[in-house]
Amino acid sequence: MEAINNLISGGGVEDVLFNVFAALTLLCGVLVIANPFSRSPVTSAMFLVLTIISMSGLFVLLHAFFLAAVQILVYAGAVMVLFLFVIMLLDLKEEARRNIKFFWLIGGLVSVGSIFAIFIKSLTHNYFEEFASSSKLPSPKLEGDTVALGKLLFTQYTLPFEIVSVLLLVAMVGVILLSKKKLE
Amino acid sequence: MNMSLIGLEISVIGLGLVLMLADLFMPAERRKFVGYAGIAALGAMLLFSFADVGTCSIAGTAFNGSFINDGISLFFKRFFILAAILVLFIAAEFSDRFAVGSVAEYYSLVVFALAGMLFAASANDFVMLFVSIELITITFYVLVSFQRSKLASLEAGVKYLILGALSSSFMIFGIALIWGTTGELNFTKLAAVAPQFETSKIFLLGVLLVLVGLGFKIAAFPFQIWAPDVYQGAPTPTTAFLAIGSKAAGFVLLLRFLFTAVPSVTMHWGKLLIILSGITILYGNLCALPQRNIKRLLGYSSIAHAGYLLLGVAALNAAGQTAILYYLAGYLFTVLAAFLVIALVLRHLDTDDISGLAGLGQRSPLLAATMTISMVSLAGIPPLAGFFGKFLLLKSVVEAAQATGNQGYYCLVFTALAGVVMSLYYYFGVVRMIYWSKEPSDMSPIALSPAAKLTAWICIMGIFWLGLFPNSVLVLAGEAAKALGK
Amino acid sequence: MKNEILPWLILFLPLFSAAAITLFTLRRKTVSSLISISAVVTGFVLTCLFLSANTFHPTVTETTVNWLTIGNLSIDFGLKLDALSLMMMLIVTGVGGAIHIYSYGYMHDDRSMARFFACMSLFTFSMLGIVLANNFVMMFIFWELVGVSSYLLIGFWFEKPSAGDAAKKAFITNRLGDFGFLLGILMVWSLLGSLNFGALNSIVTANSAALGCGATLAGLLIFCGAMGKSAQFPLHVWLPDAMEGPTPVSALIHAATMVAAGVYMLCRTFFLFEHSPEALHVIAYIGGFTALLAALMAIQQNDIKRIIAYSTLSQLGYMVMAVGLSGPTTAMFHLTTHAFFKALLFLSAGSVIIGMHHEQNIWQMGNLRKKMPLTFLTFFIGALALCGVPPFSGFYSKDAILALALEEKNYLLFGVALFVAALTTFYTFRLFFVVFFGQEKSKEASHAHESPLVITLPLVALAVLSVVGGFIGVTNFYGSQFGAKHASLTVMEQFTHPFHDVFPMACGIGAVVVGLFLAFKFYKNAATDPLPAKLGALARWMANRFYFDELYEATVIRFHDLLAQSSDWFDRWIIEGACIGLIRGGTDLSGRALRLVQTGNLQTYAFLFVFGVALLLYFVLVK
Amino acid sequence: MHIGLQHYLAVSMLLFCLGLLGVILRRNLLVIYMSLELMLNAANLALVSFSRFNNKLDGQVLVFFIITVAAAEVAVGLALIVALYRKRQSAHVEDLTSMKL
Repeated sequence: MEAINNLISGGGVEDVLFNVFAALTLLCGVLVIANPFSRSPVTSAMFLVLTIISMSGLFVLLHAFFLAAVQILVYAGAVMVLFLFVIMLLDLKEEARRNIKFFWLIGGLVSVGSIFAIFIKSLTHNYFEEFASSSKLPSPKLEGDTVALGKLLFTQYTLPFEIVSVLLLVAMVGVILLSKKKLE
Repeated sequence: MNMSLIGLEISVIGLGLVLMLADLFMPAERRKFVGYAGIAALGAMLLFSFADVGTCSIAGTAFNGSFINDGISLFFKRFFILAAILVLFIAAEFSDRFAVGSVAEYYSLVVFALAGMLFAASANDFVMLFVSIELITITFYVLVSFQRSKLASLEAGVKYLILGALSSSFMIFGIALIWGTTGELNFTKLAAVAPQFETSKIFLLGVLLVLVGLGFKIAAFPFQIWAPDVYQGAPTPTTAFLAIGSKAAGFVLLLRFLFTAVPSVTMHWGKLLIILSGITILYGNLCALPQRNIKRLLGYSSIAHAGYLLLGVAALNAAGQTAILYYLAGYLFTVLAAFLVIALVLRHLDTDDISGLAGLGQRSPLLAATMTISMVSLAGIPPLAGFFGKFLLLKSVVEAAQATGNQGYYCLVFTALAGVVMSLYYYFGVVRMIYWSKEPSDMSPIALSPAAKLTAWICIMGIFWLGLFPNSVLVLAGEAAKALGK
Repeated sequence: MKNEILPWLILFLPLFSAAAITLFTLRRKTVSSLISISAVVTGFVLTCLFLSANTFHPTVTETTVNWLTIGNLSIDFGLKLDALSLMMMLIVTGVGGAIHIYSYGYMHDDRSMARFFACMSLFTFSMLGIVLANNFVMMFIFWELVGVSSYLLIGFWFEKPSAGDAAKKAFITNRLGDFGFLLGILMVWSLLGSLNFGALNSIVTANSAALGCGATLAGLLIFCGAMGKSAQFPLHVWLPDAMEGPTPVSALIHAATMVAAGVYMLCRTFFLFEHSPEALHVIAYIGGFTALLAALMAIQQNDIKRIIAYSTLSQLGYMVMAVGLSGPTTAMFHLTTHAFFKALLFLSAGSVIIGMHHEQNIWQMGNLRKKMPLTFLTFFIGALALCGVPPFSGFYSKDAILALALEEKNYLLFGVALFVAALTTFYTFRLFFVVFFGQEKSKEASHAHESPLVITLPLVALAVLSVVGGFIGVTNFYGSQFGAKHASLTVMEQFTHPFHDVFPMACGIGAVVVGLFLAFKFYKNAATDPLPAKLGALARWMANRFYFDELYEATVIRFHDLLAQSSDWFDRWIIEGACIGLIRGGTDLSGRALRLVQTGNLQTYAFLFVFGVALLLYFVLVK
Repeated sequence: MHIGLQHYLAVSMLLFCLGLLGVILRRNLLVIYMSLELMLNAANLALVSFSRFNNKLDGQVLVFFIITVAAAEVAVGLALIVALYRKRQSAHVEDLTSMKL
């Protein structure tokens, strides 16, 4: 009863939702890189889609509505479909279970683990605690909606926007050059 | 806001589009001329950047301070355009190795990469930094794997792609952390607030991760591992552009980031930079010693040269920054001379083994002389450009040692000189192969096109000019370095 | 006006000649050689003109052009004209000119003669640059140019792999020394803030403690440069191998240029060393040791050029020792006379080699004095000068060194110098007797003939200089710069001045006599009776008559042999093998080990990348 | 306990390291590439949460650029992998070791 009260009164819904989405994101993330049941790239790709979708849930919690939409539309909708297409096209078999070199496994785990430890350690560094406690979740003055982002994008960030258009052109040319069936 | 500040960039992008379209209207056998037209246009732009009438050489900022035109950006823009011109010359000579239908695309991709470099030279906030570096990198993914009929080219492309994307991820995470703690994306504004975050670990973490991304671009230890493979596998003109353009873009961003955005942090990192520079020099030179593949050898040597250039960063003074600019200018001619010769001599051979250069002294005296001068300059022997650049770098380090009393600087000088002595062995191995090899298999003279001869002469003149009359470029470099502040 | 222009002209004439030959006349041998020869000879004439215009009284002048300014350091491209550089210019252009003329005859049949002369001109240019430089940077640049041009010349006959190896060895050994030299230059610059010799001199003179505790280290680092160029122990290994080049190149390297550069540099920067007795001590002992080592090695050689090469090493040791004993005047004096007689010896040897159709083993020669009388005579003069027989030039300069050692109360080095003097005479006359006396030991020797005029003429000129070089006022000239005690003597006084210090002179002459006697004893015999079988038949008679000889044989000569062999062994295995080889091998091995990291596997690369990031973060954020 | 910036960042960092592990340990080029996307997404999450707690939208604009650039990069990268697969019939990193030492 108390729990439900808390949930209704003190922004508890957001907390619960955060926990749910975060757990989903991480779980699916783990399944992307290490799925105990299948080593097929397709499974990885599908879990990556799930990661992205649950992450867009987190985006919504952070009031980044436009990006949440873009995340689903562009990432899950376009990029991941591209991945799946390629996987189908190449007709990739399951990654054979080659015997993992123990040295690499341990070395990789240790170095990534230490990077993570340093990350977390810097998170709990004194400055940060102060910063985080003083600024409790501020009431959103700025909503991450299309209008606000669009304004910023076409005033402050026009130049990068244009450069990205060149980049897309280059990517297009590049893809055509690399995958054209026949180059005489 | 003065839009004409980006005149140079707009014209370069325009040129890229024109070159791409020109392909449609040109008969296949005349596509070499697309390259020459591009060279002519870039040459005009280069002249334009020196003329006072142009507005692209006016100092100022645009787009709310995210784009900056100052001494250093102008210096690097000229540098990049010159590099692109010479690379296009090399590409024109090499073009018969590409699939016929794709030659013009190659030129236009080079020009688009150039546009990315120009933006990088002017980037003054993290968004510009990220976007311009990605434009360069993604273009290079395509350029590296351009000879897709060759497995090596594709393999190099994939290696560059995965490691490049990895370093981008680190960099973007670093940018996120920096922005998150300070709330600033603009370098100039960041410099004002950075000192109060110096103790924040998460901020320092962000700065380090950005350094990882930039360290990858310049191939500095411990992010140097990709260089030899990619240099070896990529088509020779791409390798040339990678060695000079991409590396210089990394350096201009590194200088801006370290000395404009977070100078207060950088000043504490002398020791770190000393160690990185020293190890980079040793790694590059040691690995190059037993190397027989000439492109791979130059890959290792480019790691060593990144180490030398880092000397100037580690010195943390204006003299060091000036020396970097000067050294890069010399390196431009030297490296492009070497790759020109490699492109011309080895293009019809399957291997890049050093023995392909055997008998070059008789086959083509001009190319032999070009390669020799290039190697001698890389080895840092006076009176060529390479010597002078190294001298300036060492001098700046000695100055730093005097100013700070840090003994580590003297160790660094020693390391650098030891590296120079080691490098003699393999550079002179190349010279020896050119003139003094026993029974080369192929002794047919190499016919050179006028354009190739011109390029060779430009490179030779550049190397000698920078070595004999350093003052002219030194003044430019000194002016440019002033723009960085400290 | 004339004075301003002349030195620049002298300096750049050889460069123009090198450029002209490379660019235009590479296919025309005669024109090329004429251009090159006239450039050097004109340089010599102009130097003489310049001297006479200044009434043979050099005052220190500098003409400079600002070359570049970096921060507060301004580097000039400047020429320093004083007694030291002017005399050196005379040597470089004069002796160099003689060698150039000689080369015309020597290289006449070589198909790349034009390339040869282009390199020779470049070499001369570089050397003149070192001589005239008024600051460290400029000197270093020309220093390296000498290295490069010597690389080109030593490897001139690149068809022979040994020539290529020798060239590379010379270059890399030199660079090893230059490594220290550059460090020294940077150190001097960081301590004193200037690189101009004049400015440095005044700084050091004004405040002798300006260098502080760095004086010794800086001095020794700079000495490293001289060690490379002047082939001092342990960097001497390149010099004997450099014999792979054509004989005129050897003469040029050994007499007038390259090896002289090191000693010259030490004298030029002597003001820095004056403040560090420790550095001078090290220099003196290294010089003495080199002299001894080289002389011992010379005894066991059979190649005519190699014997002379080792003698150069030994004489260079003398010079360096003299510098170390604070006697730059003496060192330069010996350098000057040595330039004359060593060029003479080499060129005479070259003449012999031509006469012998490129046979260089002395045991294939013999009795050449009949066949090549002029060469015999000039070689004899050179040998006498080298050994220090009065009144030949070598006598005066060697005597000055002996006197200097005594004066400095360094009895050990005095003894070494004396011993080396005896050895020098011994091996020189061993060579002399075997080559010119006795019987012909091969067909070539019986068919030998005198060389043409273009070769013998420079020999005669150098012979004259070797005779009179000791007393024509060389020390006066240098003394005006370094303030030696023999300054401003007349020629006649010069001629007799050694007699003021009777003891060292007597010792010196005594050493010569002993050496000569031994050489005569052994090699006069060896020439007439070369075969051991015959020796065996005469053994008893010999044993009775030459009891002392046998004793010598058993002790002194055996000991000599042993010493010579062991020093050769030491040289080959310890210095070259262990020290240099270990460094090289170690570097090579670590290179090979390091690149195992580059497995080509993307996964490994990614792992190393991430590992690098982890290290970086750990190093900065945790430690 | 209230959910703050730290929690979001912790998730983001964890995700980043997961991606890193994937890059190091998986052998299939496509999966490696997906792991890289995971890392980029982690950066996006960090930026968005910073944006929320700093009350500035610049971070979100940067995310927009990252997504765009990532899409371009994916397109080129996949084309490259496809070209390689055609040539080599493999998408495994162990098979790409023709250049080494």
